[in-house]
Amino acid sequence: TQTSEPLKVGSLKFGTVNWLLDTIAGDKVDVRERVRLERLELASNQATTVALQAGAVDLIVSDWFWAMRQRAEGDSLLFRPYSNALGALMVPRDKGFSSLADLKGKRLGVAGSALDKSWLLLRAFSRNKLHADLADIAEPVYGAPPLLSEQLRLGRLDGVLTFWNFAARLDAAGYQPLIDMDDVLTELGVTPSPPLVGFVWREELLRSKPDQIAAFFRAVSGANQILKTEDAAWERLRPSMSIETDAEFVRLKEYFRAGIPTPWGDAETKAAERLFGILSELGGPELVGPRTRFDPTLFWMPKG
Amino acid sequence: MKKQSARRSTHLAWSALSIVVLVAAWQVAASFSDPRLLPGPGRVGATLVAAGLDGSLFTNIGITLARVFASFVLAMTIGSAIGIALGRVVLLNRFFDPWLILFLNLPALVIIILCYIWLGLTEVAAIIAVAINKIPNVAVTLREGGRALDRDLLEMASVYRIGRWRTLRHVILPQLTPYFMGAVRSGLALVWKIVLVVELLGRGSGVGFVIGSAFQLFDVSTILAYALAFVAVIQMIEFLILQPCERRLNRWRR
Amino acid sequence: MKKQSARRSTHLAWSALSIVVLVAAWQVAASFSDPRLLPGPGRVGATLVAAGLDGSLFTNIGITLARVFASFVLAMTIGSAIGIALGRVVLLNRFFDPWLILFLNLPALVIIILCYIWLGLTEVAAIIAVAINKIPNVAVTLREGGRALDRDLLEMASVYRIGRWRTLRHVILPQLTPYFMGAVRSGLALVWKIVLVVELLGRGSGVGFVIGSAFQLFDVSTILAYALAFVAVIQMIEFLILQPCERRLNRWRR
Amino acid sequence: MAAMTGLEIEIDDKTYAPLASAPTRRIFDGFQLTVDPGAFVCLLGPSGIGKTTLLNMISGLDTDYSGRIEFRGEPRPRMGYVFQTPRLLPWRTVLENILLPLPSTEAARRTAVNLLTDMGMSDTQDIYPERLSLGMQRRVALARAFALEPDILLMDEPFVSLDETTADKLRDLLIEMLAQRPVTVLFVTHDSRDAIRMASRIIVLSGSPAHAVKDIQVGLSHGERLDKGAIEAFRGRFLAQSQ
Amino acid sequence: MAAMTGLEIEIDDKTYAPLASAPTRRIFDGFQLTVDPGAFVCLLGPSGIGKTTLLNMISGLDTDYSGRIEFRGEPRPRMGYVFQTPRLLPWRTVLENILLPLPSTEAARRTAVNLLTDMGMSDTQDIYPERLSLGMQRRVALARAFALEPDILLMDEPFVSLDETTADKLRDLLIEMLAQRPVTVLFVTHDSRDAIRMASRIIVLSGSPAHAVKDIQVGLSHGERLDKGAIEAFRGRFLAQSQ
Ligand SMILES: Nc1ncnc2c1ncn2[C@@H]1O[C@H](COP(=O)(O)OP(=O)(O)OP(=O)(O)O)[C@@H](O)[C@H]1O
Ligand SMILES: Nc1ncnc2c1ncn2[C@@H]1O[C@H](COP(=O)(O)OP(=O)(O)OP(=O)(O)O)[C@@H](O)[C@H]1O
Ligand SMILES: [Mg+2]
Ligand SMILES: [Mg+2]
Repeated sequence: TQTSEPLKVGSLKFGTVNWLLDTIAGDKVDVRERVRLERLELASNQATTVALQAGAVDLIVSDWFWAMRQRAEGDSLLFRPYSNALGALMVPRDKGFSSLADLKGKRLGVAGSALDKSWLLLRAFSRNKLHADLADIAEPVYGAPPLLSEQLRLGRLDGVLTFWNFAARLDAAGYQPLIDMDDVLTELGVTPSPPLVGFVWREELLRSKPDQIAAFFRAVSGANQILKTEDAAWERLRPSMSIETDAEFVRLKEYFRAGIPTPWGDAETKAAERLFGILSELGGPELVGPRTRFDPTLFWMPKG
Repeated sequence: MKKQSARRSTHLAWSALSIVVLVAAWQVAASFSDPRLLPGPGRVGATLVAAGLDGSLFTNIGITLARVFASFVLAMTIGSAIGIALGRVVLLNRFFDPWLILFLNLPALVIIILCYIWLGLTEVAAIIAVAINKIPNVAVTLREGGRALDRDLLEMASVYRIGRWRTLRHVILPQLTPYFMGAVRSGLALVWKIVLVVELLGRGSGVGFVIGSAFQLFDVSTILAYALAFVAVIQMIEFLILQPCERRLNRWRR
Repeated sequence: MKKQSARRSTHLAWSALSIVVLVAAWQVAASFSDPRLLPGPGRVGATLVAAGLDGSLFTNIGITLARVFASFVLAMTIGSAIGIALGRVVLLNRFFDPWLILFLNLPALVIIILCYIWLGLTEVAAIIAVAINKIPNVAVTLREGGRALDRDLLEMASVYRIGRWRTLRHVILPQLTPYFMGAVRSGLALVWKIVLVVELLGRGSGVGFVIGSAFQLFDVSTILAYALAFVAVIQMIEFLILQPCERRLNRWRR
Repeated sequence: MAAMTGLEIEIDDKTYAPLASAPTRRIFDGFQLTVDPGAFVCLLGPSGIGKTTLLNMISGLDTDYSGRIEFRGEPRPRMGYVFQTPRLLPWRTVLENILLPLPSTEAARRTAVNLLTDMGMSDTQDIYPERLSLGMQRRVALARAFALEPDILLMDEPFVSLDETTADKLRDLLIEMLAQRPVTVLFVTHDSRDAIRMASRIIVLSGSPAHAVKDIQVGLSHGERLDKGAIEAFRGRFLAQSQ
Repeated sequence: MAAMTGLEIEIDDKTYAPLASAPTRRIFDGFQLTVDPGAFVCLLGPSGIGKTTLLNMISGLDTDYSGRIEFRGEPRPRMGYVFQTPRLLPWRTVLENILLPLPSTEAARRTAVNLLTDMGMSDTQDIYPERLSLGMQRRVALARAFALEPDILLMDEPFVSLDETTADKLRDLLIEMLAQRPVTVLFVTHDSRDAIRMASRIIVLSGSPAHAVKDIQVGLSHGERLDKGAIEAFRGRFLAQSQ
């Protein structure tokens, strides 16, 4: 009965989006919502953005800063949150770190670069709290998240500011969040803390495949609901999660569930605008793009 | 004056010994470090066998190999032609030298993105991207060869008016053999490395895809397993194609 | 029989013309496509000027250049030594050939990860990782050169007992010049490309880092600006160092 | 049969650029030479005077001079050049080297094989040149030039590194070839006996820039050319003071 | 003064491996030769018989034979080898080429420059070899061998490509050098006059495998050696049928 064209979704092979998509397929949510999904699995985040630019997929997961910047450059993208989960600053449980102040003079891994958004926010936070820039009092080491996790495990780093899925695995391996990005945002006056990552697609898609989009998001929330409540769905995902310990599995499940987003409303848009203001102050045009203004029309809110 | 076959088999014995020593060194290094960070031969072997049994190893290596092969042939052909032309014709070289330097030094990433964006996320785009990355390297190596040609022999060819084609075939190409073999060897390696990046950035299959995914999970064992499997394939190509070829081509040497 | 300086200036004129044509071609291509995906020379120039004015261009290029230089010197020295040794001593080559193939074909990612893991996310690790990536390429090229040496001259050196060192300096190295120049040219390019990856994975500075960030933002204009700035540096090296060097080294040719 | 080819040489100036710290060398300055079709001209002259340079200019390899070199008869004569060194392709066998400038016909192949046999090298046709002695390589180079059936044959000391018997055999072969087809020969040698034995005209070069100090028509009969005494006598008469 | 060096050669078997479709060539088989210290031995023999091969074995370049070659006097004599081709380093100037095997002293440099001057090449010392005529390159190769003050001097047709005057000058230079220091010389040539003029002993090789068909002590006086008639007479007497 499905005559319509499929919706092409690009995702990371071992990314968390795939858990969602697997659940949609596994529980036949797609059939129920009458949407056909065609998945292109890729090996890196960059690959998904390339795929979107090259028109090989309709929809990917990315952060809204990126989307807004592209929009300002003339690429009419839209955004809808996928996860509330933000990163965290992970430290060893047994080293007695209890606040940012304890990180003075320590080596601190930062996923990505000096312009990483979480890192900029954390620095602003530390300026508020400690009246000192974390970049000055600690020694930041920038690198790819998997490398940083290993360095932390080897004891070459004292803490790591990393993405939530890496944080979850570290959590299971004897590390704890010293500070959550949620807290940072709250401290900086951004409430409710807006989701950073979400689905990104072009406006045309609303014209060419309007039903599929609507159905897809219904399917997503359906799958989220399943993942939130049913452990059986998780057991099905387990083999593809590359889990090493039970604890890791539990933590990943917890973190994921905590990150399932609430619907985006005007409050979120307000918070996002505030966040954008802070970040463009901290990171300047290099971070947000020379031509970028906050653009609330990026955030797609389905009618009704 | 050993017999051909005897020589061949001592050669194989040396290679075997060499590989044994290498594996032993690896084992020793691995036994001093966390198996997550440097898994030993045993662990990587197990991963390899598992990947082999479920077939994914062969599919992915096969796919990557096909891409490597296609772009390698493309790059060697075009690159050699450009290199020889630039090496022989001074004016051409003057004009195109800056272009060559540009393409030689353009980051792989730039070329790959542009190819993918222009040609779509397709197989053709991937292969062209790799070829464009490799062509300048081949050209540069062969250009040096083209410049260092024996003038005595070229003069002979010109006096005897043997024509462009025969000159190329009988006088120029044989002198370029060592440059060509150098370009083939480091070229095969380079192409395979670029294919990895290309697969990482826009293909849903192949060794690069697997390695990229494994990196996200920090699964060094899988990374090594796939890398070594590919190295083994290249080793085979070396033994079964390149070395016999080279022996044939060098038969004339005293 | 033109004068040296006249020759030099026509040479420069050719290069200038070549670059003009290249930029024009780029402009034409850009005008047919979305400026986001292929920004034209004007836009990239503006980005370049902006980056130059706020100083970040020079800092980043400087840092990257230092890394390129350090690993290049390391790789060329060790790689040439290995290559010549393998090219001249058959037994060494038999034994180490599989090792060479292994290291030649080990993906950059693997080497970089292992270096970072073992040596930490440090400058030393970065430079060693790049050097290890490049060494096998240099070795392979120079090995071919080492094999193709003129036997007549080597025999002369041996009869006249001029010793190992003099043989190397006066008989062997001059013959390897074209191979060496080939390795230098494609080597510089390769090293710079690997430095990009190394910076992307574990350094918070340098062109690779900037390009990596720009890529995440899909800011092709910045990517091109930095890439071209670096290409310009290489072009300068080519003009001011490599080509004069080469002219000197080739003075003896008829 | 091909038209006979003469040569008109007029070199106003041939100078090698001064390179490194070497002084400028003016090799020819107002040098003139006319070679009749079918002549056998021997060039004698001290080492380093410019004989090879002259042949290179005639063959068209060296065009960096002012003056003109024109062929009469054939505008683009078939040219055989026996260089001062063999210049064989080391990666091609003896036979392949000889066949290289020839059309790929069975006849050409037969000619080449016969020539090799005549030169006493019948069993070397599949050998790579570096495995031959220098004298054998020179014979291959000669065979290559002969096989081409040239209109003009330039030979730069072709018979060195050959024992007297072999050299004699090659001389006979050359003379036989000349008898069958009209060829204009320019023959550089340091061996004045050789010159007298074969040449119709001997030119002795000397000085710097080089010029012809002697230009001798050799009017010896076939019989006289085979007689050592006659040759020595001729040598005494014309060439004694020349060098 | 260095001890004089003799040579004891006993080659049981020297065969070149059959390569490609070439037949096996046995070059020497039970070949014996004893060279007295200070002797000047000329080797004559047809092209391709194995003269160069013999010199290569003596010089130690070719060790792929069964038999033994021993030096008497010096166990590791200083050796000068004038190869059949010049074998100069094209990327080193003439002077650098000559100095290459010498210690880097001012005296060595002076010797080299003087030798070049004696050979009529004083103005070429800073030129790269490829810019020289072949005869000039050969002279450089000779200078390189002479400058070394060798105990054993192997020369493979050293005087070809040289005009008669220059060749005579070089012969004189060689004889002068031999008068000053005792040197054992093995001299390959195709020019029997050359051989008679200089040798104390002439060995004519022939056959396959090669063996000495003649072994002549040349007892000519210095005066006779300068006399063309005497040389021709000697040639007629001993070498007429040899080739
Ligand atoms: N490429 C070159 N560059 C500069 N000088 C050269 C070059 N070729 C030859 N010469 C010089 O020109 C002169 C004549 O050289 P050429 O080779 O013609 O002599 P030749 O008469 O053939 O001598 P030979 O009998 O020794 O072969 C020599 O003095 C040589 O140094
Ligand atoms: N590397 C080699 N491999 C095979 N055969 C060879 C090799 N070198 C020489 N020969 C053969 O050995 C024989 C003797 O060669 P050699 O060079 O000693 O001759 P020669 O007496 O010096 O001759 P010429 O007077 O022509 O220089 C020749 O028939 C040659 O074909
Ligand atoms: Mg000459
Ligand atoms: Mg010989």
